[in-house]
Amino acid sequence: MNAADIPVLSIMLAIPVVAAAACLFVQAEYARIIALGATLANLVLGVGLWLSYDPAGAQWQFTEAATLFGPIGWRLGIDGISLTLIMLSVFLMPICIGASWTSIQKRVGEYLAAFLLMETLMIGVFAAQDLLLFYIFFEAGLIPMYLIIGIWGGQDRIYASYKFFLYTLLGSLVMLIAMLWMIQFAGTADIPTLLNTDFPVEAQKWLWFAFFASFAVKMPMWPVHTWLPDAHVQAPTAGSVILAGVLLKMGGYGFLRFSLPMFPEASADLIPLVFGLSMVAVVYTSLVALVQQDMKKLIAYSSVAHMAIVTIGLFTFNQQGIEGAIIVMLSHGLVSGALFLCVGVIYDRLHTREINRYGGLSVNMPKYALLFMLFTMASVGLPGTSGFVGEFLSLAGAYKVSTWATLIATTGIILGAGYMLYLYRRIAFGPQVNADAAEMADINGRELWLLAPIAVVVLWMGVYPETFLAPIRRDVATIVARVERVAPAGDSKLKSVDPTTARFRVDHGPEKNMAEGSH
Amino acid sequence: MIGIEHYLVVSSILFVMGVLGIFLNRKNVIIILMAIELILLAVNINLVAFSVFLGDLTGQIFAMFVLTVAAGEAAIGLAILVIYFRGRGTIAVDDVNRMKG
Amino acid sequence: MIQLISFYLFASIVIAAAAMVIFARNPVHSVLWLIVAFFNAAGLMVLIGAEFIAMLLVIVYVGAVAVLFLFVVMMLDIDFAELRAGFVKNVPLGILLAVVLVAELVLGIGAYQAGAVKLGTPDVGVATASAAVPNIEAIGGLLYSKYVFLFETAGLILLVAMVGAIVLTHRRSHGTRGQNISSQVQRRPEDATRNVNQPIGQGIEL
Amino acid sequence: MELNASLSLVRPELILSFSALALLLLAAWREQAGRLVSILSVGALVAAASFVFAFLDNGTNVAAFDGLLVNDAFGNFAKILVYIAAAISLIIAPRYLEKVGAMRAEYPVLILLSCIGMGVMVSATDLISLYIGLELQSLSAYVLASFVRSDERSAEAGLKYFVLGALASGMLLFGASLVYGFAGSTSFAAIGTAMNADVGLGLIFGIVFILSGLAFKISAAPFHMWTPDVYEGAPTPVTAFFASAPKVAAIALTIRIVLEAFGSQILVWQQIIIVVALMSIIIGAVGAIGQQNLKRLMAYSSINNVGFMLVGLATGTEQGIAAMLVYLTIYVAMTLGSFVCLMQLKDKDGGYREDFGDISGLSKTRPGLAATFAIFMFSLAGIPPLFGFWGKLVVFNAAVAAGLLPLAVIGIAASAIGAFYYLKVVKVMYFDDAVDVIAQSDDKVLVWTGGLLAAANSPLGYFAIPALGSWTAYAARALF
Amino acid sequence: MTFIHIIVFLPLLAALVAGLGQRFIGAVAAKTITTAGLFIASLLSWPIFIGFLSGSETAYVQPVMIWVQSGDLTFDWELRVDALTAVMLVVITSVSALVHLYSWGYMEEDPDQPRFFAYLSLFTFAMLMLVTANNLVQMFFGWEGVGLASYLLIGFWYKKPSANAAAIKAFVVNRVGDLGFMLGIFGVFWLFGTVSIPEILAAAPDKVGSSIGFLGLRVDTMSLLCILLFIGAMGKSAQLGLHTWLPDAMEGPTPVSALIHAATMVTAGVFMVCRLSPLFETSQFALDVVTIVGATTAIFAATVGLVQTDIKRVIAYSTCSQLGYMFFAAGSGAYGAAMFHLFTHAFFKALLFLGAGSVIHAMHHEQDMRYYGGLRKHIPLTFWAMMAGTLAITGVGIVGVGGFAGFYSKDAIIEAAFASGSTYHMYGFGIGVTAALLTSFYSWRLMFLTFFGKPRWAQSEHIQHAVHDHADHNDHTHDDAAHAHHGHAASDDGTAGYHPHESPLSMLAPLALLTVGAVFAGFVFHNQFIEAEAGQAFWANSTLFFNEHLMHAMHAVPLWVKLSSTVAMLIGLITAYLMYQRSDDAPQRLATIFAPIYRFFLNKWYFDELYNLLFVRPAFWFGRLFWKQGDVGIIDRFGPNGSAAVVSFGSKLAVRMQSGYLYTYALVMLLGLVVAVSWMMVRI
Repeated sequence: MNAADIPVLSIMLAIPVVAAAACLFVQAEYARIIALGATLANLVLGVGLWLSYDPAGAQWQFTEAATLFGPIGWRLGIDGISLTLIMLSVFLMPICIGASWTSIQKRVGEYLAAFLLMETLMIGVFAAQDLLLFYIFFEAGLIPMYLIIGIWGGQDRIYASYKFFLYTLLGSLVMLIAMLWMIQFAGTADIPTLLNTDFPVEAQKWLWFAFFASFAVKMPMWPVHTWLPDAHVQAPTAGSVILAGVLLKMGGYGFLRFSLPMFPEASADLIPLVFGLSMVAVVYTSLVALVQQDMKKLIAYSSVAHMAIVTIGLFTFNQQGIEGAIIVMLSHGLVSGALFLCVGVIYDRLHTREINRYGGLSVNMPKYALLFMLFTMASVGLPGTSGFVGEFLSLAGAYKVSTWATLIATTGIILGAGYMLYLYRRIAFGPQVNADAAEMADINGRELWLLAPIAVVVLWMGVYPETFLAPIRRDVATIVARVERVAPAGDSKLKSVDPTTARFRVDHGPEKNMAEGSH
Repeated sequence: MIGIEHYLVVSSILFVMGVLGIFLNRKNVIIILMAIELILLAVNINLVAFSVFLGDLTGQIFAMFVLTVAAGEAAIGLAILVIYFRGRGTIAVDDVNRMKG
Repeated sequence: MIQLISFYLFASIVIAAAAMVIFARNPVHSVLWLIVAFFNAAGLMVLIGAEFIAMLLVIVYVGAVAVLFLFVVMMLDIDFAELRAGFVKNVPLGILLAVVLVAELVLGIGAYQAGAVKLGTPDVGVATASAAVPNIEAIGGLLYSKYVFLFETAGLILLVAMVGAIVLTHRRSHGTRGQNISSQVQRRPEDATRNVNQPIGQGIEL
Repeated sequence: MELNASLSLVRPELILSFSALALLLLAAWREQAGRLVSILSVGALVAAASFVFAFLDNGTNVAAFDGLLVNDAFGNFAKILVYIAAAISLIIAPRYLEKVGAMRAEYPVLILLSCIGMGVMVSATDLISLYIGLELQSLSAYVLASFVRSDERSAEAGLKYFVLGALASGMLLFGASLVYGFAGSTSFAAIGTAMNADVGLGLIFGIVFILSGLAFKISAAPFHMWTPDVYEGAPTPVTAFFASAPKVAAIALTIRIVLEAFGSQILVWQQIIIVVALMSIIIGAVGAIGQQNLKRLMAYSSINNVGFMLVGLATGTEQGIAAMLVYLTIYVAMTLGSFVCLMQLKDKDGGYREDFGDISGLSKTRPGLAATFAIFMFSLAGIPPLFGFWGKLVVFNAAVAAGLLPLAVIGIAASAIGAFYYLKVVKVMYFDDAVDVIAQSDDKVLVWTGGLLAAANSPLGYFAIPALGSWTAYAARALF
Repeated sequence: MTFIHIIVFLPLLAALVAGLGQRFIGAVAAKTITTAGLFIASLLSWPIFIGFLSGSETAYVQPVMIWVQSGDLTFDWELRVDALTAVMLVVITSVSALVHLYSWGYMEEDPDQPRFFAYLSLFTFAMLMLVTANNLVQMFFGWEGVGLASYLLIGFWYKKPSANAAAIKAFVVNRVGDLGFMLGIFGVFWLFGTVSIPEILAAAPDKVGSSIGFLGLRVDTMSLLCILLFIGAMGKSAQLGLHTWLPDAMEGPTPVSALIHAATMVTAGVFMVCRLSPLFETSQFALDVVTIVGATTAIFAATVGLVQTDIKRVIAYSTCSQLGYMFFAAGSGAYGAAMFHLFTHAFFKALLFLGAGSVIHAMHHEQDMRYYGGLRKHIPLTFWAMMAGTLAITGVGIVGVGGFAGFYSKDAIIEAAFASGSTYHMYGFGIGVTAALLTSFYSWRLMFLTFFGKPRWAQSEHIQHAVHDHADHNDHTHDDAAHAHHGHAASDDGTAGYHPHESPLSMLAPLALLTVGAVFAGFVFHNQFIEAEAGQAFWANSTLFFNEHLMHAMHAVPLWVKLSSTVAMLIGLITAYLMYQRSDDAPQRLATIFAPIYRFFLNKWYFDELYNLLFVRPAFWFGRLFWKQGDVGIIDRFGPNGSAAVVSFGSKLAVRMQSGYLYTYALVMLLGLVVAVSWMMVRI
């Protein structure tokens, strides 16, 4: 059997399901091992997928097709963009399992089963090549997440879980109608075919809005972001990690996979909307993050700001912007996941998320402080970390479209530094005012093993992002080529020599004679 | 011969009176059952009138079935009324609201 | 002319009686008004030549249904004084709706003007009435040919009514004990008596 | 047509009729025959269904009794569904009825008789057969609703059901009389022909009256008012039956009369159906939110679901009807499953519980039951990957294909409201503190039935899509 | 692997080993590794520098690794070595090595020494990446990297709230500048399609005179790009407006101030302008802006420096002021002079800081000069080193003969400003001279207050603390554990019984080496940096635009111009002498007479207050507003909660409709029927 014939994606989808079923029926300690084993197995498969992915090969690789479900085609396949996001998912999953190893003590089997199902659904979203299959995976994620927040969440978990569920459900239902229309129009639900279908321009706009309703909520974009802080705050640590790490990326993936290539004209027309909302989001949520007293809420708001950079990057219609947006997604997946883990580490010890209850942790938790610092810096987009590459590329792309958007989005970098460092300062620096916080032990081996791999990847992505750019390059180029015909001209139009309107008069070139007047 | 429109007017009025009987009454369920009979009577007048004016017997067959069913309906309605009365000791329509909301 | 007078007589009595059915305070009166209404409706039917249905109406309704009503009214031990007809608070709305509905029906069907009602064209077939065959015979013929299945099904409906009425209202009387002859016959002494050889001084356990 | 030939086309009804009569005799002859009669009734239903099954993908429509009935794929599909639903209602009932002291042989017999009526309903092609079928079903249902005569709520349910049902029958009949008069015939085919011509208000009123009467039977808003009260009051197995089989029959009947008799007057009935569909979706969803009683909740849920099904009817297309039938099938599985779960809510003293407060924290004390129930709830909410999603999908797909985009958008947006109360059930079971009033289920039948239905609603159900798709397609094609 | 690889990456390696491996290798090993690494790097740097001086080296680029390739945007990790880099290499590695060494003594009692040394080395690495960058993004990497190191080092004593606040301020204010830098890079990329420095510089002249859209305006292309990039430089180099972080950065340990906030990082802005000088040359407007900002900063910082009492703050403002010099040199086109001043400034300012550190070390971390006095006798070696530094910064020298380092570089700047003939050259010249006067004044003021007169440290809390509380080291509330000496017998000579001791050798050796630099750097290197022919030859190996004509013109300025700075220096010296040596109350009297001006200077022109009012408080206010009123008050209220309320209202309505009464139900049915019938009537 040829290696290419093995249905890797189906196997990756199946492993967690089987493991989830097993988890339901065994004792907690075995369930943990099963879950960890399954996620690690998927990680191994994912790495294999990555290694055997040929960036120069066919656009869709590892394709599978079966007609088990009538009109819902079991068609799977990945391109580079999917590949990176699948890698993100399978990479974060074992970490999530590890993060819940001791902190979850009630209904462990069900908890792990929910997470394993999440994994299947996440991989499915990124691997589906059938519109309906995509939708099923996309939407199905609501159920396990609802349960995760609702059962293992914090005080206000019920409000948060409802908000999460209904917000995102409402958004995607409208998208479903649009999908059905598209399937009617194109006569197929095959995503690769749809990617090259030219929908009528007048229909594109409302199709675009229908998809936008779903992805904007998922992203989340201002002003439909308010579910996110609640969901994050109430979710258990690993839930926040998955939520921030992967679920939010589904919105960006959706824009990239559907909105841009399928409705290029509408996308181009609505750039002002997207940019406008994103600009508001960057400033607005950054300022809100600044005044938060709850660690998770702060990070949640920062996620909104970061995702706004993603939307700006995606709608630049150029290679840098889109590649940058993808890298921001990956980076944010890792970094915010890691930040939530960091919160989880101290939450497990003190059982509060209130920032003021901590302080001076650098003294008693130096290793923790170091890692936390690294992720803080990655979050503010320090060069050398993953955050920078993505933000830089997306903003560089954005400059080609709108200087205003670039300027405002770049202010997010200032504000980001403000709120993240302010957070770090209040937690890790300063005097140890709270005795119980001062007694907390430094991270143990398990926690180190959760955070260290992320740290490595964050730096790797910052220093040598080629690993991550190589697989997506061709696919982004395909999208860019697809939208090229409507690519915005941008507002920094160059006029070669225009002395009448030139704002600043230029007298001298470099060749000017400086000698005059010196005697 | 009297025009069909006369019959239709009579049956319409009878039908509406039957309906009125159902929801204007708040004291006695039996009246409601009788109102139902009025409705069916209206229907029968209609059917018979149409049947005759169409020169088609189907309407009368239909009316016969309606009669049959009406008899059965009355029996069952009264039976239910009886057990209701046994349980509650009243047949006031106002009291038939244990379940609501 | 006599037909017209009879029609108006019957029709107005039917409507008046129907009104009395609804508004009568005493349910017994209501039943009686119902009987009046049926009789006059039968009259209306006779007027246009549907004798069989008219008779059926009288026999089935007056003879069975109305009596059943009366029976139940009398059987239920209802305090008639309490049953003064009261009306719900939505009466104006209800009346308004009723008036609107009547108006619409009359207007819509075109029954407000003579000869304007446009009836459909009936199928020419087994059910076509012919002057040669009496009404009752024609109906009977149809009932036992084309409609035989539905006729039987209607029988099932009556069966349901019967079974339903029994299953709902039939009470097994717990106060009395029926005689089970076979068990009496089959009863043996050893089933009924017990020999006890009680040690002395320990009393008797009953 | 020869009588014999006609009779051979109504074999399922004949089987059921003779079974019902025989079982009635058996019940009269043997006391305490409830269970036995139940089992035999299920057998009768299975036998009837097996007769129908062979004709599922029969492409020919054969008229029986001079056009009173028809034997076609549509009717057969509906019959299968009705029989299966009725059989399940019978299977789950005995222990419950024994517990409330109402397990009598008349129960299965009435269900069988009701099934005959439903069989006539779904294959009726004449207003008279429609009426007879409907009444046979309804009268049985009235009796069943008040079957637990010792229970006041049951009697009240029966009374309300009866009075309003009779009113609805009256409306339907009045409409039927008008249609008869202005079309000149009671046969659907002839009415359909008459509808092609320039129709007057008389016929249109007829359509409106008939649709109103049918809307009552399928509990579509604003003719739904009886549903919550009757569902709450009737014994739970009976409610399960009401929510499944008669609904299937009434909807099939509605589809047939709308398409075969009123088909060409699409402008008239489509508007009504659209409004009724949206009202049902919204009222069902909104009304359900305020409920504390789970049976009432299921009643509103059924109103809500009927709204979704009517979206399929509103399209008036073959695809829409097929979608509706798919939805109907899935709905039957979902709703029966939910009732099976409800029937397992027995407290430690053996009393049946049906309030939200009683299932609080159920997932901790009865994880299996809670999980099963949750599957049905998510499925009813139409959340993928549960099978309920597929039903919504095909229905809205049909609406989109027919160009009814506003309907589709509003309908699907309202389904998010619907999701709210299904989530509430899950929330109460999973998120709230355990009250531990529900005892372990001692009824293996219920556990297994629930499990099987849950499996059907789980993603495993998707494997049934091809078969279901082709059957419903055949069924829908029979009407066009 | 070439020397340049080793120079750049050895500090990184050392930092990683020291930082992450400290638990395994111990503090001493960590310190040794980092210090040794820097000395090796320094030793390897000098040959490169000398090679360029002698003309034996030519510019080259060493690739390291690809970094980002995204469409037509490509930037890799590369090490560019040219004359400009070489100057920076020696400055960075030498000062850093000396600071490492110095820290052995200064940080002796700090428990976190490995961390400190790791940060220092990390900083050095980032700075080296900055100066070796061949593309703007790598420069930005270094730029932010030094920012990070600066943040970490300012906040090194993280228990001190003031240190944390200063660290955050430094980072955030720098980010404001980075905003401009980033926009500049984006603009450059948009315009030239590349971020490679040589390619940009080559392509820039073609765009002269063109205009470009920006924020809806239409502006001159090159001016826009230059100014955006310059905003970045302003942030890093603490120019007026974005300077507020620098004085606060003195919260960090003194070696940090010497390395980062005097010698290297803050000069990155100057370096950037020089690196991109051909680009700046395409826009006179930009150059004018650079001149004005630089000159204004020079005078502003000098005025504030006049009245500060914290020894480190005085030097910090001095740094700020000197950076202003460098900028207006660059703005005048004298990039060589700017780099020369950068070079000499590195030595004497590092010297001054380390000397101040030595004083502080001796004075038990008392930093207020009002509590110093007469230290000349106690710490003579430090005194002489500081004296050398002061002579260098004030530019002592004789025209035509020679002088200390600052004499060459500062005079060159003032002359260049005069000679440049640009629109604002006289502004620059006038300010240059005035600032020289002020520089002289505050530098000598510092010297007089610290080393001359009578001891005044009896009132110092730090000193009293050291004297009375020495028994209880561990409870020392001051976070700096580097205790020094403890006095014994109380006396009434103003010493409170405390007798400062000279610093250890590890601190004095760097002072000595830097003294050499401060004394001779100007004399030795001025030829290659600023003289027309030699300079042309030297700078030809770099991207620096060396304006040979200007350098010729500079020499031809009138004698009074050449003398003006010396005169200004002397006036400053004399005034300081009169005020702080001859009279006891002159400063107080002046302060009362010119109270408003005094307060204005003392409060640093109220920049902090203004920014607090304009940015910080509104940010929090808006944050709360958006959160409480926006998210909670509007979005949630009308969005999810609002819909929920509507739905639950609808639900209540529906439930109430469901009254349980038969007649209601019948009525509703009738209503439905009538509405439908009426609709049909109306419709048809």
